Amino acid sequence: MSEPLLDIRRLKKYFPIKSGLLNRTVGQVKAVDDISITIRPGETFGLVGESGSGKSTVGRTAIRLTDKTEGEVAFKGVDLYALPPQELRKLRPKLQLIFQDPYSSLNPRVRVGDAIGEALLEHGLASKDEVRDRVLDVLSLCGLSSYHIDRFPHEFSGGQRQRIGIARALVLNPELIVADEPVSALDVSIQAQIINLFRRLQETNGLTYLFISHDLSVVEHLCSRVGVMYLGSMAETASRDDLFREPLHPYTKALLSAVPIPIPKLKRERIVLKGDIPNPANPPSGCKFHTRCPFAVARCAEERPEFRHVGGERYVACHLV
Amino acid sequence: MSAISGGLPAADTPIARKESVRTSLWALALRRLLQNKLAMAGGIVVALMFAICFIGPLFSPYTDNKIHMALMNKPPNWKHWLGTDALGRDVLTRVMQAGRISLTVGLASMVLSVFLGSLLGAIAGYYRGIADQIIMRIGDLLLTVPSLPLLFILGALLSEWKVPPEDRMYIVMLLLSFVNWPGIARMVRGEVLSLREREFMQAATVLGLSARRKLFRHLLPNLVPLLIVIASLNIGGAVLSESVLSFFGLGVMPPTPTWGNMIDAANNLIDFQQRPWLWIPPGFCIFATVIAVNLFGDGLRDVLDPKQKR
Amino acid sequence: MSAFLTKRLLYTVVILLAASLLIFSLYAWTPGDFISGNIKLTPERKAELREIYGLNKPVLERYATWMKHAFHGDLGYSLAQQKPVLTLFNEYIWNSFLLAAVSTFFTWLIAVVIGVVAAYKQYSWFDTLVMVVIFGAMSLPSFFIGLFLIKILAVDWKLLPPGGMLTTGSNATGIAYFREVVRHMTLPVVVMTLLGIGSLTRYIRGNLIDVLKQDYIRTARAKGLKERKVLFKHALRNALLPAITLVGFELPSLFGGSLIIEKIFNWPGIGQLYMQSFGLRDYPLLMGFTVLIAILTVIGTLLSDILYRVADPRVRLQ
Amino acid sequence: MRDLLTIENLRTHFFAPEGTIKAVDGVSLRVREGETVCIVGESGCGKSITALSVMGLAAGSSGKVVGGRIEFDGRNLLELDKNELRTLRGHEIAMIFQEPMSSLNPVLPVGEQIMEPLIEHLKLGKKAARARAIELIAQVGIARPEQIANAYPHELSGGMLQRIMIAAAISCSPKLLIADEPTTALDVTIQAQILDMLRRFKAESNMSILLITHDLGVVAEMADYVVVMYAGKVVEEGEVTELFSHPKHPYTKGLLRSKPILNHRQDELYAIPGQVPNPLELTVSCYFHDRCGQCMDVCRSREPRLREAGERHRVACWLYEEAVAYV
Repeated sequence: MSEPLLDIRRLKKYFPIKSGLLNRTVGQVKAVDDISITIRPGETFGLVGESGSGKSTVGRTAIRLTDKTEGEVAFKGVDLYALPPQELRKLRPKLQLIFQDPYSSLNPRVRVGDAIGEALLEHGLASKDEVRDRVLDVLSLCGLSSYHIDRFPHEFSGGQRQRIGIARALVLNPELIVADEPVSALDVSIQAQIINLFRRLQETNGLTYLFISHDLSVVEHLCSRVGVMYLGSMAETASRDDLFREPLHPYTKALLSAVPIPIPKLKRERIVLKGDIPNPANPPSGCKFHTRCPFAVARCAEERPEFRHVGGERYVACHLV
Repeated sequence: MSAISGGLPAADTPIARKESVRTSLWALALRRLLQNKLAMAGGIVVALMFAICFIGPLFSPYTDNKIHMALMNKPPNWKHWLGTDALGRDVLTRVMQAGRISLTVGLASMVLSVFLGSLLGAIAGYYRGIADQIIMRIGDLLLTVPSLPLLFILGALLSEWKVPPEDRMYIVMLLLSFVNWPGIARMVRGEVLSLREREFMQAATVLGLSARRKLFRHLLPNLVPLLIVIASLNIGGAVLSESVLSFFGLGVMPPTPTWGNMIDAANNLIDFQQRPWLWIPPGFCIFATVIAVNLFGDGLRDVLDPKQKR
Repeated sequence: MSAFLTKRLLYTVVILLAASLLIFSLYAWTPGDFISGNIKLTPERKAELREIYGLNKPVLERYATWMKHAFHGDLGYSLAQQKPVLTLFNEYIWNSFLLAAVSTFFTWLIAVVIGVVAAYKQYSWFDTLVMVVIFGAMSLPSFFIGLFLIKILAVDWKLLPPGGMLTTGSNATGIAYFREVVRHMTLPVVVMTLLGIGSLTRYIRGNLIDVLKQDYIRTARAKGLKERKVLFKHALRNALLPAITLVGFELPSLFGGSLIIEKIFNWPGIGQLYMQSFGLRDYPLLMGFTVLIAILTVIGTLLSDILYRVADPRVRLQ
Repeated sequence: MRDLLTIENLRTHFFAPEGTIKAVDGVSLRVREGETVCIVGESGCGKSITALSVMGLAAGSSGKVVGGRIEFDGRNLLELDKNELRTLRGHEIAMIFQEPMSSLNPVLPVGEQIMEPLIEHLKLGKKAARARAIELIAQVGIARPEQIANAYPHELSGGMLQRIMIAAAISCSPKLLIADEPTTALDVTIQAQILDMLRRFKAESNMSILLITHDLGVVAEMADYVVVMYAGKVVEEGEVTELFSHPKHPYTKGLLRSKPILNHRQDELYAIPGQVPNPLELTVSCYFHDRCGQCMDVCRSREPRLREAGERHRVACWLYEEAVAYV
């Protein structure tokens, strides 16, 4: 096994709930509650979960876009949270993020060419004369045309904007790309284009992805290893084949069985979970999933299950496994 | 949304070609503004008002400001379209000269208060923390004190400093800006706070851009539309405030004419009842200017700041 | 909610203290005072009077004294009128309130009706007309439109009295008194309504246009509700909700009178009283008035916040 | 089975300063009693506008139904006066929307919002309506219905709100329920609950459903009959098994192949190249021609008609035009 590219250890990110006379913290939303992920170079780690699972927060804390509460994030052995701001800024090009919303993540008043090229200049990765060529190269790599370079974001469709967002990250030759629901806002036919682009870029540029999505079909297609989050905790991580062939955690099972499959009259076992996702500010005791789990026993409500190694690359947090 | 070609070249940039014909948001906004009839009518009236007041007196034969006893208090006639005043001066000429002062005061105090308000508001919103607290608390304080009495007190205070009458207009500008900045600062702060949280600002952090670049290249340009709207709507308010102050003898004082202190003639019972040509024309000028500025400003708001449509 | 209230109240008190100090200092620094303006007095007598009124003490000390009295409900003694300031306020404030209350009522009534119709028929000729009139109303110089209407309606056409609250020398009572007051207040009320109507109509129209685009309006229509119900139950309620905050902001103008209008129409209100006292530099009264407005302003703001929280279920619980 | 809803050659256009947007341009479809018909397509294809046109809610300041027929239960909806159409809405035809959060009035308790159609259409008194509303809340699987009836929308989750929307929609036992992307804004586990519930209600009441979605998985689970739209037109329609197993139109084929399917992993997804054409720049042609791998000359200059291509299966594509014409 190779050296990890990104090592997230026991990461916690709590958002305070403030209230009262002096704005005292009266509670905490444990958006990320003790998560560990190891990502190796060249792999695609998929992080799935429903709303409120904290998957996006993991993505943002993993590259120190927000502060953590506890834990460690090491990028190639360097503790990101120990770096002084200037050092961190220098490291930024190596750690890129692709946003979900291709509309709000591009500055409406900056031309595409400048949006892609400015960081190159800023970090001295290219001279003024080279920038334009570098931008043109990356545009064509991302399936855009050279004449797009002088246009403004509002002249593009959602799919094209997402390509611009990818190009903006890619031009910096990053080693890790955190993609936060990059295809969720796109139509099916455009989704396929972008998914293929992600795949191709991984092959040509040797990229490593932390791919965050709620869409299990997309994750299965793209990722080599997968982690399933529920209410800030990791329920299960496994290699893709293991996870999709034989999910161990009841939540993973339910999640997989809930995904609609475009094959009519397909007979399959279905676990329809009862109830709603609990409020992350007030998660259930013990195993956070016990309120909705069809297999829950008394112990689940009392004791928080440990995230255990269960052989191979599999880890599961469930008393019943 | 597809591309629409043509339009004006926007700000030049290092990587994109300068001679580009692609449309920036600015060009789009301008095009839509040109289609707004009310706004354009307002814009034209404002422009005319400026032109008439600043160029008009050059063509008037009555600019000497001398006292002509023979011409005292003549109603409008062919020689003096708006009649003459108690000193035999041509009212039309005085209205135009007054317009110069009133418009200058309005414009200058707008520039000053928008400058102050946006600077302080932007600092408060961008740096937050202690700077924010201090600036906004002072703003709250000034907003608590009723503005008209405040202006009156300040006007009276400054009157006693024996400021030469010709310099009083500068004092009035300062006064109006002093009273106006907190409201502007509040709006700007709110906008900066919301811009800070926009995803493209996060994207700038991810790209590792410097704080300077984030502020000047990404945040401030997006603040400009709001500033333009505030500025245009603020001129009208400033012209109105100046006229009130001058009408009550606390603003710009005669012999320097302004629209406000010309209406002061109405405080004389005979002038008020018998000689409306002395005070009605400046009143209409104020009205016409302010309504035109407001229509234009509203049009600007529509094209630049669609989410704040009111 | 109670924590919110306590916090707001505390802040309100602090702001008020700071504002009153600011106002006090400004008045204190304003050159000239009531005594120096009186030419009948000898220099010795002036000094004596200053001693009596405490005008020769440092500003902060005078402020402290003033504040102490103010806490006991004593805003001082008007030097010009030789009456306690509060007594004077009580004499004049209700005249101001009468004018302000009636015009505020008409302003809201007309603004809501016109705003709703204009929003509902957005882009119609009526809407365009309303927009132009709104801008006209917002652009009126208050003193000029007052003078202009007096000139036309009172002086030239003699339809209404030019000013005051009663005809000079009148001692009408009962119905006749009432009619006389109504006749006198018509013009100032018209002007004040005209001045207030623009921004409020625009605000209501704008809010309603936004609300009418919301998904829940489409839902209401999809449920087959009558258009009247969609408009008044679903749309208007949401559109007027933010306008509730404006109610609080009306407070200073309701009780604080209008300096300009009362002056122009010679209305015996508190604003007129202020304008007279300003010329005389009657500081206790000026100070009392300005602080009164400041108090009304902060109470109004507080009231707005509370009203908004009570009215909107989305913030009610927080 | 009787036809409940027949749409013929519906055209709904929007008039923008830049030109006319033919959002719905000659759409025909039918929904039979007790049947679920899915309209599937990407954003901007006109599927939602078609549904809103049926409700009489597509026309606004800039939009207008400019032609066609919408026959519902024997009546032409486009000829009804406003009031007659209104009494049908929420009563015989009900509709639920994509964003439950914004589709409910934030200042009214949800119970009251369910009561409204009961009072309006079934003329129930307030008390009876409230009792019925509480029953309905229980029926859509929400615990503590009395309490929830008094809750405001912001106090409930998206899944709960969509249940509330459904409760209001089915309150008057409509013959047709139009559901416009009802689960798109919800999580998968919640989506499964909602779809389950819709199926149950349909089975219990013989209600027809017109389901609008972009998700082929949802289509496969819900639909009896599928209508595929592209750029304001129907390009293909057929029974769900037939359409999924034998898609004819290159667009339908592309859509089906471009979606990754759970447990059917491929290395490379098929991706339809290009993007949806600008509705302002459409010329007479097959609107899919510039993205089609089998594009012919005729596709660029003439518009294909929707032709029979099998048992209850129709397609609008020049590839099948001759074959169909000469058989």
